[in-house]
Amino acid sequence: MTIHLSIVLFMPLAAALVGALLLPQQVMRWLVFAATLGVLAYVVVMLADFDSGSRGLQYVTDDSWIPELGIRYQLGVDGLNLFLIALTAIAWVPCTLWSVFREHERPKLYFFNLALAETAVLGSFMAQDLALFVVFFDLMLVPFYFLIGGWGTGDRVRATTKFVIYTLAGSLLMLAGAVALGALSTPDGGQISFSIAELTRRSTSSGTQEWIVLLFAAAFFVKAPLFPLHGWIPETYRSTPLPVLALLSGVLSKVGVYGFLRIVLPTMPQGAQHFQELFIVVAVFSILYGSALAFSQDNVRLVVAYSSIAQLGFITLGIFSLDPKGAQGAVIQMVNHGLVVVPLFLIIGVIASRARGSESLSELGGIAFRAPVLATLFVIVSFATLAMPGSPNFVGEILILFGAFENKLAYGLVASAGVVLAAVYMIRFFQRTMHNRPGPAVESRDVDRLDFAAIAPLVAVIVALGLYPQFVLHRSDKATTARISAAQQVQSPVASRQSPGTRPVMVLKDVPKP
Amino acid sequence: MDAISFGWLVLSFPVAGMLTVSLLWNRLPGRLGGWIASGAILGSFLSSIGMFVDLQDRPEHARSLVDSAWTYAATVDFKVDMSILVDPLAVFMCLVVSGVSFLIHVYSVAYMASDRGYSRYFAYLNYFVFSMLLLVLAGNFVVLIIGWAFVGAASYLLISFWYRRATATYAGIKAFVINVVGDVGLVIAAFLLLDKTGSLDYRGIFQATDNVFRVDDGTLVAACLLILLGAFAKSAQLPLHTWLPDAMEGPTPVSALIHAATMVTAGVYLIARMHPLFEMAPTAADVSAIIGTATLLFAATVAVAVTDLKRIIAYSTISQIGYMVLGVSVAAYGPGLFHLMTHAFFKALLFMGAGSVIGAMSAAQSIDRMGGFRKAMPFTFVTFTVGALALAGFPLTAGFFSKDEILGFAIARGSGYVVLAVVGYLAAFVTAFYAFRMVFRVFFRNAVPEARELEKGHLAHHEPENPASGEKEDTDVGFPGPEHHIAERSWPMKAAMGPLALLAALAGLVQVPGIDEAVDKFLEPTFADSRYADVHPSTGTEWTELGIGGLLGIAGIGLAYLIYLRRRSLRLQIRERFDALHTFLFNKWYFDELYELLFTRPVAALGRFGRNVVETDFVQGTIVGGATGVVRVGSSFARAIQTGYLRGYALMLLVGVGALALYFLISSS
Amino acid sequence: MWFEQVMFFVAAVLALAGALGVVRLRNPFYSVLALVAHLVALATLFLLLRAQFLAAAQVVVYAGAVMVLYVFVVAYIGGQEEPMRGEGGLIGSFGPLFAAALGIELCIAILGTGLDAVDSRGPDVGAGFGSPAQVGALLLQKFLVPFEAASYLLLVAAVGAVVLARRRRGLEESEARSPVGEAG
Amino acid sequence: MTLTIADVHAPVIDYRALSPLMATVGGSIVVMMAGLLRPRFVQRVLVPVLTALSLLAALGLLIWVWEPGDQRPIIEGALTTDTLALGLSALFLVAGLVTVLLSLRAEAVREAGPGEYCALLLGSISGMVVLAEATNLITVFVGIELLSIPLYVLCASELRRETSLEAGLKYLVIGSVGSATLLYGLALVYGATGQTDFASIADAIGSEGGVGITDPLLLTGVAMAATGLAFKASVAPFHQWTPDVYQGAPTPITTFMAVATKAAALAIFLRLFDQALVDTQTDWGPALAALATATIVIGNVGAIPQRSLKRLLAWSSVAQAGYMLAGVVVATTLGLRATCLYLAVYLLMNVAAFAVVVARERVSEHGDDIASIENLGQAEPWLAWPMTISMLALAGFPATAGFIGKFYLIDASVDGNYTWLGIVIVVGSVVSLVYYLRVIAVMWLGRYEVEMPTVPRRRVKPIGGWSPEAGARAQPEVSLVAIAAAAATILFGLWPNPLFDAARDMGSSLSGLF
Amino acid sequence: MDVAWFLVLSAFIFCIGIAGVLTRRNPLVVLLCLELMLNAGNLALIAFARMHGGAAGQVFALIVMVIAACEVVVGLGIIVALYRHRLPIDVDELSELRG
Repeated sequence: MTIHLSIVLFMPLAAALVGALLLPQQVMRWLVFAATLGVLAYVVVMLADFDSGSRGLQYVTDDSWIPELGIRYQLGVDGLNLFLIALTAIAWVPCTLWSVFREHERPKLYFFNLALAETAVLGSFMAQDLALFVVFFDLMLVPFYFLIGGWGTGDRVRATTKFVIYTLAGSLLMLAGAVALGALSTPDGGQISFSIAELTRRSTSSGTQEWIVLLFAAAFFVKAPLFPLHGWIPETYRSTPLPVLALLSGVLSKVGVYGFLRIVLPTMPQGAQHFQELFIVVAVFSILYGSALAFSQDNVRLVVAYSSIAQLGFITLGIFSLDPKGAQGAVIQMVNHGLVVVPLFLIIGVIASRARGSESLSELGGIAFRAPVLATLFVIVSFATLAMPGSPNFVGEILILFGAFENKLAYGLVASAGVVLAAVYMIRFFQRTMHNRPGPAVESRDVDRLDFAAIAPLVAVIVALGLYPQFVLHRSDKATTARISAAQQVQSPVASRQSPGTRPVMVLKDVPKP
Repeated sequence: MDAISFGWLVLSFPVAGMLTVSLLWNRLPGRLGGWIASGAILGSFLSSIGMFVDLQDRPEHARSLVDSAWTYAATVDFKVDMSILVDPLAVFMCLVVSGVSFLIHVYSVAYMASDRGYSRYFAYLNYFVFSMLLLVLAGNFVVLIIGWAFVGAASYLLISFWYRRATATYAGIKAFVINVVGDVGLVIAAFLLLDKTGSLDYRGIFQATDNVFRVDDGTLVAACLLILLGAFAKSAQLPLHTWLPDAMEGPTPVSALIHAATMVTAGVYLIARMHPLFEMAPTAADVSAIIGTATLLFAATVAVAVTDLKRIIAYSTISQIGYMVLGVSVAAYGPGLFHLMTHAFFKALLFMGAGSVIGAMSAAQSIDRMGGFRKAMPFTFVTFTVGALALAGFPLTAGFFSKDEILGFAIARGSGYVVLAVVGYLAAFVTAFYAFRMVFRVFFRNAVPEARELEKGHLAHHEPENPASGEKEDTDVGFPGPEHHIAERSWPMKAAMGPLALLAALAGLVQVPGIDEAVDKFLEPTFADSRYADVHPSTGTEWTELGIGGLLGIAGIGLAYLIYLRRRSLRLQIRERFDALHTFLFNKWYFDELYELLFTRPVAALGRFGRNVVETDFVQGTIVGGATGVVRVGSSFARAIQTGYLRGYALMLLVGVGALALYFLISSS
Repeated sequence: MWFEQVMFFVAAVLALAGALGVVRLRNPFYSVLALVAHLVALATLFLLLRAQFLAAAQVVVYAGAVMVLYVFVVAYIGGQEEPMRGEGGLIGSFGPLFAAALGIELCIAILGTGLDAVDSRGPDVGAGFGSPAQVGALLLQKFLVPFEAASYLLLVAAVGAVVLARRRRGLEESEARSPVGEAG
Repeated sequence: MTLTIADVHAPVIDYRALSPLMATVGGSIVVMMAGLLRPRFVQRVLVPVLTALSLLAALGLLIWVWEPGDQRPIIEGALTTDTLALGLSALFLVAGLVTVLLSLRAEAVREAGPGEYCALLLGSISGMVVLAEATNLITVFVGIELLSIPLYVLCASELRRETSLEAGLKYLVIGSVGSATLLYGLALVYGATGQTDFASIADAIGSEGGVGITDPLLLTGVAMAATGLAFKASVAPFHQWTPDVYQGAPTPITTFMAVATKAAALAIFLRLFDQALVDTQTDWGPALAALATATIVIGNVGAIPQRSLKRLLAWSSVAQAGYMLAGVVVATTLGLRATCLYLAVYLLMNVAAFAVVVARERVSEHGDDIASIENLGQAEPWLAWPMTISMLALAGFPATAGFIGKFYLIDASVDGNYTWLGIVIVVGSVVSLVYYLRVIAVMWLGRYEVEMPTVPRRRVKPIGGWSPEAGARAQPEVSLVAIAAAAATILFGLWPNPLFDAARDMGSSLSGLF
Repeated sequence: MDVAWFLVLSAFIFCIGIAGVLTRRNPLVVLLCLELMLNAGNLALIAFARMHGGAAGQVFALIVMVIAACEVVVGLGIIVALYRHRLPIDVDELSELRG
């Protein structure tokens, strides 16, 4: 029972409110930035202090919020969300910094929304109460609605409306699903509860679980997004301001898939197992489809957009392989994808500024010449994105694939084609912007200090994780395994009878494979 | 210091060099960057020697050491350390790699002197050497895959080093993608092995192999074939060879280092490293042997037809690697790796010579435009010829011992392998022929203008243009610098080529059948467990086989002499006689066109289909459009009945009552 | 009891005729008169149903007071002949059909009910039934609240009428130039 | 005669319980008298103050009377002052207060004369209170009429505006048709049961000798009565008067109708169905559920193409009625509570929105057209924020009371085995985003990019001296109402427990629910 | 005379009233039709009162009369106001609010 998480959670919002109401906007933007730094500092301490031995929640805050509905203000951190929280903290710093040094109309509103968004995202990662999760999940949309609609480019209002309606369509269905889950799992005479731990203990008939899982999947697949629910992607990505887009694609997209691990698998194992095949098919299809479209795009934003459809496909594949390796891979891959997408979009920003704002591959090229630093940063990020061995993404992908092979070999093999395609579109992306003959409007300049300060730290983190991915794995291992164990049991009692970990080599022949 | 610490040292030198050069990229004066990089590699070479010495002091059985720095990744059923394995094979590779790399670095210091990307070049080069060493020192599959991919990345960066050339960037992406295909193969193989043996460490796997698998166990064969996929992608064996000729877009030293001496031979190393698996899965081994043979013949034939100097050597490389693959697949590990070493020497040498010539031609690469450089570039001529002799397997040169020994082993295996050996001999003849086709057409016959100009003491200089596409280039934006460098004029190039020439000529003597078989002996501990350890041709037969090889080599040289110097008309007659064959060979058996048809076009078409059809019609049209359409229709309906006519509303009310009452009446009865 | 029956049928026919008259007659003035007739007929029916007080109220209050009010208004705004043309097209033509349908449903309900009392002329009731005394007693005891509320409602309605019908300054001259004025 | 007079003895009257009602009735008479005095001070100040005072007095008395669980009918079973009735009455009174504030400078007041205006308003409120407390068919009917007839007048009270009169007439005619239907229905129910008190009706139904649950006479009566009430609650297909009347009526009156009338109608819905007819739920449940669905769909799709804010809110109020009907359908205590809670929330949300409309239409030449709030974000943030919050709340975004209300309703419908109805609610809210977000977009994101509604712009024809500019002057009270309502929306969104307590008390007042 | 007769009669009157509302365009007449509907209700109430032998129905009817009167007053008031403002005395012309 600590208050730490609440502090972390509301620090940005509080700073923004104070700044918006009391301070001039120049001071206010710095205050918001300071708040993001504060969150980061807090999270770093948490990372150091985190007890990787325990599979349970840590720094738990658990207060009654709405007793009538059984909704509790319940926050907690375990290996599963620790690094997603860290990702959020890390991602917000450069994006805020990036914005601090640029001019916006109505800056106060801009930074207020930015901060509100961070609070909402942190909240949805920390929430240990289903209803609370839903609250934050939907709340996220408000700031992003304003950010996209207010400071976007092109047909921004249409884009943001489409984005919000599309996403909320999913998450309202999830709301219905959540309520249904809470209500239907309540034992006769028992008090309704939405605490995820409690829901995990209570049970519902597998029939019920199945349609509820579908409702949740609707929300999460739209959020991710996965084929064919990605209809909002093109317009939104085109018109979202870049730092916001970095957050949208780098962090928000993870909330959905995270929801699968946090909520769906533990509370509705039968349901999840029942749709395993379907969801894996969706995931694999998204991988191939996203990749295929990623290298047929001309707009750089869309290249990344579709590439992240493919990436999220991988993550989903890992989760629904219902195998510890796969789930672990999914967890670390969520972090990695966030870590590479954020700098990618910031780099896109730099590139566009070198080409009079043009963001189409056909007009770009040859920027590397007088921008070696930029090129280096970019090449590292691209290699990480295409999951080059030695990058953290490789660890994620190999674990995901191993998990998939373990249970669904055929799909795993198909999915591994995605790795090759990733190489194609990322290298194409890199070459068409940095290499070849310079585009018409391109004048090559290297990154200036501020942009470097925003991008370089992220790249450093990527490299560090590439050297020592175990840093993530051994903290998240226990929690992740625990989350999927239920569904795993449903799937193959054998796998769970076996003590996870070392398998004696000799007895291998008589271990029946699931 | 024991071998392991030396091993880590081997790895750390290039890393240090890379970091220094890249971080100080704009502060290093003159050629300092190059020298730093070379120094770093020299450092790893010396540490490799350190390893070598230390291993020699140990008893035979204790010559395989493993050490892990930290846990890389671990979860349920999955544990990988950042570990290296030091054993004779690894040390052997380290020596070859770091040694040759060092010389090529030195060569580059001069060759790349005037290039815009001088520091970048050496940073990449160091990065490559580090990756290569990591690959050979890797102690488990994951580290291997990391090194494997790193060399791929380095090769990509260096192929498209002159990134303003569309041809270069295209070649780069081609090479990278094919390599990634190989990586995926390795990953899947790794999974199969982990799944069965429960380990990813070489030792764990090899120990488990005998217990877990039967001979030719299905899973094992699959795993080995996937490993071969990786190996062949790297080593440019059929059908994954197409990237290597294009890789010649990179600077010539790069071709020498990566695409001749070291990286492309990684596949051979891999097969040798995995020999316990392959010996347990003979089917896979045979597949590999057959493909190797096919490749060596195919590449040799192409090398006869193509006219681009570097590409000739590239195909020759493919062919030579074919020999090595054949060797290690028929359990001729010693000879295979020996050939790897000698080939590294003479092929690097050939490329260096080619680079020098190209410098003299000011970047022109077609041998049709060359000739008569004998007088103009004596040093290059001599060294290049030595290299060619070694390649042709001229008696007592390095190639002579190594190549023919492989074939000898194949014959010793008997049965079908004899056929492979015969093909190998045939190709050896062709090899000798095209090797000297180069020599005669470049250095003999009457001198081309560039040559004469050079004899006058002036290095020719044309408007720089892309040798492949012929488009003009502006040298001030990152193309090979304004001036060119030839061995005759810059001592570092000489300093690099000289030793290599010696090695190409004499290295064979370390492995003379019956007299000293140093390589075999040194590698003994690694392959002690081989079940073909006793398969070994007797010294006598071996000498006869060497003899046959030597004679074929001389014959090939003779034929080349006949066609290209003695009776020039003959060449044209032959070409007219076998026109179809010539075009077929000249177009490299149309492999590129085939792949274009099979993969590139379909995937691109798929992408376009997705973008233009699925996105617009299904995702936006059906799903989004459908929903909005329904809503729109509904709202227009709601408005349509909202006529504003009071009586209309009354009617609606009446209808409502009627319906409600009706429902109740029905439900009641 | 043939007298009752005759009375019923006469009154019923008269009531229906009056109702139809209200609906069909073009001149609102005649419609009002038709309604008066209808109300009187209803009053007789009330008598048959032993509701003397209500019958009286019906005649006095309704047919008397309220209808007079109608007549005044009609006279005030001029009961112009409303041309029956079209009578509002579709709604006018199909509306009655739906009305008939509802009527049929109602009849089904009335005749299909399980209450046998419907098919009787009701229990015998004492002389006091429906007398002012009894109704008054109920109004003052059981239904005090509705009674009071209704009277209060009358007051409110009066106020409303005042609000609506009160003459206003500044309106007459505006009528002259208001373009909408002619629309009427 | 004398005899009969003798046995008349006045019934026992519980003045304490009756006091709130008496406060409003008496207040109305006092106000009317005061209105007859000419002095400017009386007209401008005294009358509104007196009105407000009587309402506040009623509120105070109401809190004094408040005691949960007490279900005794008073005055011969004509009325009951259980917490349900009192709670709803509180809503009417609050709505009345708001209306008085919004009317202070309204054109309608000057037209009708403050005394009459306020008297009619109080009269209507008294009618609602009677209706909410009614436990007897006759009282119900009187209550409905007492509620409606003053409203007919008030709708038409902006006499110089053609649309105001039109609205008045439409409302009168359709309303009378509705109440005639209701009357006939009540007559049939009375005929079927021979009773007028709800309690005795409930007893009569199903009891031996009494009428059967499925008796056609009874059910037809129920159908017609339901129609009459559904009409007042503007449930589809009886909703059609709503948009026209709401748009035509003076905006303060629209506000009052939107929040109070609907509450009153739902109150009697609850009484009739969840008390008198609770045993026949299996019969009328599906029918009502169908009506609710139709209402949700029609209301939401109808609102999409609207330009006039009043009209848009009218349609949205139709949809909201549909949501609330779900709480009636399930006929459980939970449903009852959910409906009551949503009524309260609904009042807050709509008051905020309508107050902004009032403020804008007085100063903007666009009247209540959506163009009148264009770029309100910069121009008048203190109006823009309440509107934004109200829209978000109506759409059901979290951290607003609207979310809590919807959550509770869905919870109730799932709990009552009407899960599909819960999902209908969700889908409806998704559709509703289209127009709610548009309003926000027009205020904040600049209209030049907002895709505008499809209905052609219709200018309101002024009659005589009517001009929107007439009311164009400072109007602190309107902004105050808006801000207060919005603040309450947020507050109850974060800390809804007071509402839940009230709802629980109100829910306890109907026995016989599951 | 059975109660049912009266009830059926009232049903007919009620429907005639509705039909009138649907067909007539003159608000005055529409008001008259509303009167018809209310009276139909009254008839039913009184019939039921007779049927049950309880006078509650009669009281109800009495109160309905009062209410009907109130509606008439307000309705006529609005009509007069319309006339005052030179607005068409025709419900179909009053369709400014729609959509």
